[in-house]
Amino acid sequence: MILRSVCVLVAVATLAIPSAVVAGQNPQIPRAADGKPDLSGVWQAATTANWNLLPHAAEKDVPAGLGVVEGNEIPYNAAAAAQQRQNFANRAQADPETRCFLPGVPRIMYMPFPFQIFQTPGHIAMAFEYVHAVRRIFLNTPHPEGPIEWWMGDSRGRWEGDTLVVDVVHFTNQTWFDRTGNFHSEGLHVVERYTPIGPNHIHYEATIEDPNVFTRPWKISFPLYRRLEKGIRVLDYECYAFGLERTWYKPTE
Amino acid sequence: MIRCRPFLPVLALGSLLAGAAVDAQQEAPAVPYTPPRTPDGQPDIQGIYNPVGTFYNIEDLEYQSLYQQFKPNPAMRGRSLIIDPPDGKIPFQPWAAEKRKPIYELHLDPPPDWVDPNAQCWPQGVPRHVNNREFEIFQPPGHVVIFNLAHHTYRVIPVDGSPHIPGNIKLWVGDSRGRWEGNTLVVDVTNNNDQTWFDVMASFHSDELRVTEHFTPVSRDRIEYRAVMTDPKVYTRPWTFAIHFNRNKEPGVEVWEEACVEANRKNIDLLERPGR
Amino acid sequence: MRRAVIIAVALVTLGAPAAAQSIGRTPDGRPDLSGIWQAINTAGVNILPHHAEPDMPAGLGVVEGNEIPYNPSAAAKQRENYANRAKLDPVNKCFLPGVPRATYMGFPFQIVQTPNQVTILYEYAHTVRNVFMNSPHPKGPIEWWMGDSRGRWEGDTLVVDVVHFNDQTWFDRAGNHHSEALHVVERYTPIDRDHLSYEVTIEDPKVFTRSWKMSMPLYRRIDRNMQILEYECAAFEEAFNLAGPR
Amino acid sequence: MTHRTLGGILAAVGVAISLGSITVAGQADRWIPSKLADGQPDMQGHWISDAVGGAHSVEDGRDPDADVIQGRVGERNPLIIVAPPDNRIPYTPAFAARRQQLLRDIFTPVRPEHVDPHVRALLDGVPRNGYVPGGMQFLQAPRSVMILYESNHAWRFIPLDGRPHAPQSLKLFMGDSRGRWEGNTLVVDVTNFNEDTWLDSHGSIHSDALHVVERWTLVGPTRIQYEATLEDSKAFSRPWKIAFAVNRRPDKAYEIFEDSRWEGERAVTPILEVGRKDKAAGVTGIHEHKRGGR
Repeated sequence: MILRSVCVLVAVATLAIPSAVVAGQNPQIPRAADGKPDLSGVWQAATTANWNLLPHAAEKDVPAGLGVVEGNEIPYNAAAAAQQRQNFANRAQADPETRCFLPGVPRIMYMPFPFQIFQTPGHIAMAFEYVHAVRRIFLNTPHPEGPIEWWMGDSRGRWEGDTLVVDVVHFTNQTWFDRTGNFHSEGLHVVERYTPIGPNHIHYEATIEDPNVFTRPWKISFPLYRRLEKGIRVLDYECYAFGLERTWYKPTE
Repeated sequence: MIRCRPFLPVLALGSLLAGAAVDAQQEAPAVPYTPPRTPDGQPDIQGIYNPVGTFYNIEDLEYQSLYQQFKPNPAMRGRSLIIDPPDGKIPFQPWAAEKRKPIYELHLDPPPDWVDPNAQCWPQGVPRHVNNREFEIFQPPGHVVIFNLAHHTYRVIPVDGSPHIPGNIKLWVGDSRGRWEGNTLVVDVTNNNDQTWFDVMASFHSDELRVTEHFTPVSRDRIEYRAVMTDPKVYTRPWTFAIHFNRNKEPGVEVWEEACVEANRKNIDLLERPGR
Repeated sequence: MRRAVIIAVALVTLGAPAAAQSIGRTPDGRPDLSGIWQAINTAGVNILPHHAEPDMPAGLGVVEGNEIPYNPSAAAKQRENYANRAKLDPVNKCFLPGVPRATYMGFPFQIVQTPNQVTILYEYAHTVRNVFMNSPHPKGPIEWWMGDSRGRWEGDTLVVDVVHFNDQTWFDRAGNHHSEALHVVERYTPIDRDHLSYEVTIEDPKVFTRSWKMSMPLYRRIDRNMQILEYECAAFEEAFNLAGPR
Repeated sequence: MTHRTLGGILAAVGVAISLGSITVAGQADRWIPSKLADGQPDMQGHWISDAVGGAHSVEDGRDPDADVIQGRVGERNPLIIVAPPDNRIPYTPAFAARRQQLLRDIFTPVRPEHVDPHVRALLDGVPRNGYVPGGMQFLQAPRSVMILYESNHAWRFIPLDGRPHAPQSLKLFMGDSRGRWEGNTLVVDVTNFNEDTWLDSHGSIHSDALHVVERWTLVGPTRIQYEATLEDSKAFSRPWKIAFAVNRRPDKAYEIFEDSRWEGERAVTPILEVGRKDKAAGVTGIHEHKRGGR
């Protein structure tokens, strides 16, 4: 009888844990069947980094932002700094986003659109609302041999404790980091770290390396928010098709 | 050499279709197949598949090639991927048949407004999404996700009993909600926009299109696929389209990025218009 | 056995009001709503379900039942507003956005809470609302852009009654509108430490045939060093040109 | 009446000033303000600055000629600049020249930036928001002070928790405020200004290097002594100071009502029309007025 009552207690205590832990410093992280943190769900960044990674005042249709770059500085080499200034001057035409191109990594992570993470033990996929971009993150496998130039790069992941670490290479030199012309070459190497900090937040960090463009690696970080709206799903934003709609279906009058 | 897969729809399609249609009409194995289960209990049909069909002309398999590779195959004359109605034709309402006729006739050299939407890198819609190029079925808990090699398009199919989104939101690949009936995945697709075709032949529909799909695995490496199209604005009756998918058994194969808008010069010109 | 059950029940009781335990509280025992919040949705584009347009992402909508019960003439006005929205939307002229639009414009806002006054500071156009607790609305007629807000606590919910609006603001960029008879009741309920449930009841007998509701979660902005900045859009040349001559 | 008028606000200012002046300086030392739960001296309530006229010209106060026109002869018009002793902003040569040009442009304005940002319904910035017409409310939440200005529904949130300023490259109209208490004095360090605000209507400009240190000292139940040091390595040759009293509004039930400034802005277009016409007609001149402060 004593044994049985203990079992009841344990069961109840387990049920009660989530509410108690949420308030403390050791937040409950949802876990997948294999014991890894479960990152699946619909997420979105709330930063203004897509307009400018660095601190910036507001402009028309551009909210001000504190920036997401550690140290508030991007360590361009001299030639690259000049290129960035030129990009900035020509940004209305030159930003690949104005052509609705795939935005690359890490930019896709802070586009102001939701995305959904799907997770199985060997394979994590991300489906983005913005131009139906996808990222496939294969775990514990090597990058295919290059040279390869992909808009979204090639992502390979591994778990370090509760952090999903994703190594991304094989980029084009065609994508920018933001609308102010911050850029990279095809030598870009991104290491992302996804660390759940509670049931509804992921701390996202990316280390950016590109010896052709930067004098040293640099870091960005920001939280990802789980979208909690009822029935939330990723919709579509097929921006290259805007304004090109056809009227095939209309009955002739 | 750069190992990215170029956007070459014409060539890729040509090679894919060689002999494809013959396979399309073969009978499925008679022995019932029970797939293994995923950790959340779904029949596991994950893998990379190639559709055995055509998105050139779903009504007439004599014409299997595109554009400059045009080679009619008289052996397939009169055969169709449409199994209902029995004549294998899309049951267009008269006005719609009229509207389609000139686009159909000019498809080899279409004026800009009559170019196949898919050739403009627009998402394929359903069922063309699985009647196109190689695709991957991925089954994370509660979902079936389909990634298509072509244009990196994807479909998310919740199989958790969740309801459709509000009806007035129209999407390029619609809103899919699935359920498992035995080993068959049944998907109800609503919220389709009116911008996609089922093939190159102006086989259009309205935004009232509803598609009911059946994915039935009949062996480890083969899925039979049926789709019933209902659209009271455009068709006189529902019609059914049938193809099957063969597993890509190449060890370690992955579906890799294929950019479309980004790599297609013609489309870039189309994008040069006022406003973002 | 019986004792065990009693203990178990006690634990369940402790564990049950999950939100109530995990939310912060002020010294007077009220939920502490202070902090920087933001709606992460597309209600600012259109409070109803909508597909994407340039710079306007698609959204599932925030209106209960996905329908706004306009009377016929108000429905016609909405269509006209929509057709001319680039020119007519008061937000394109940088005007104060009204309530509840200020909540879901896509900019963060900060709640500063004291026992007698809850003040909401919005980044967009340095909009501010003072919610006076347990006091009556001043006598009208008054027409303010942001209305007059009076609050009270109902359990853990901050209920804000807002009247004295003008007829110049919209609910979204899609031309959904109201008259000066608008009456808004907002309900801010903590879900947990980092999320509020925001529910709004809208009433306006001149425009709607019945009252209707919208709801959405609000997210605490936990970004490092988060603070409210400025979106002083009256300073943008374009706003100036759009607004004048008047 | 559906809108409170500026006249009403000014009348209230008058009442507050006469009451505020009762406070005797000697009482300040003995007076101990009550403390809030987090230990802050309680400065909550509604206040009005005594610096009427400062908004017109920090250096000169209101123009006596304008006072005649506006029927304000005999009203207080204190100077708020207390250092340097000549009551002049110590502009660097470059900024003195820039300001001189601005005073000409104010005379014949052809571009919006030739018009006082206050008239253009922009935020007034710091410290100007403290001496434009209209009062202010202090609200104190734990480890923070908030100032709600009546004018143009401007506000400042001042964290007291020791957090660092926002990155320097980020420029704001109201700047970035960080506060701390030194006894009964709230010291606020304000940085991150943009160049778009003026310190008064007389074109007293500053650069984006402006750094303001404000000292709000509670000297009695109804009075705050305000002092601000302004330094700006680009615009000023040395730091300078303004000071004025801020008095508690006697009406305890007072509430700040909405001041929707931009929504009702109708002045700038005609000002520019006249300016452009004058400029086209070859009119030149400089914005100036008599020294009225005392």
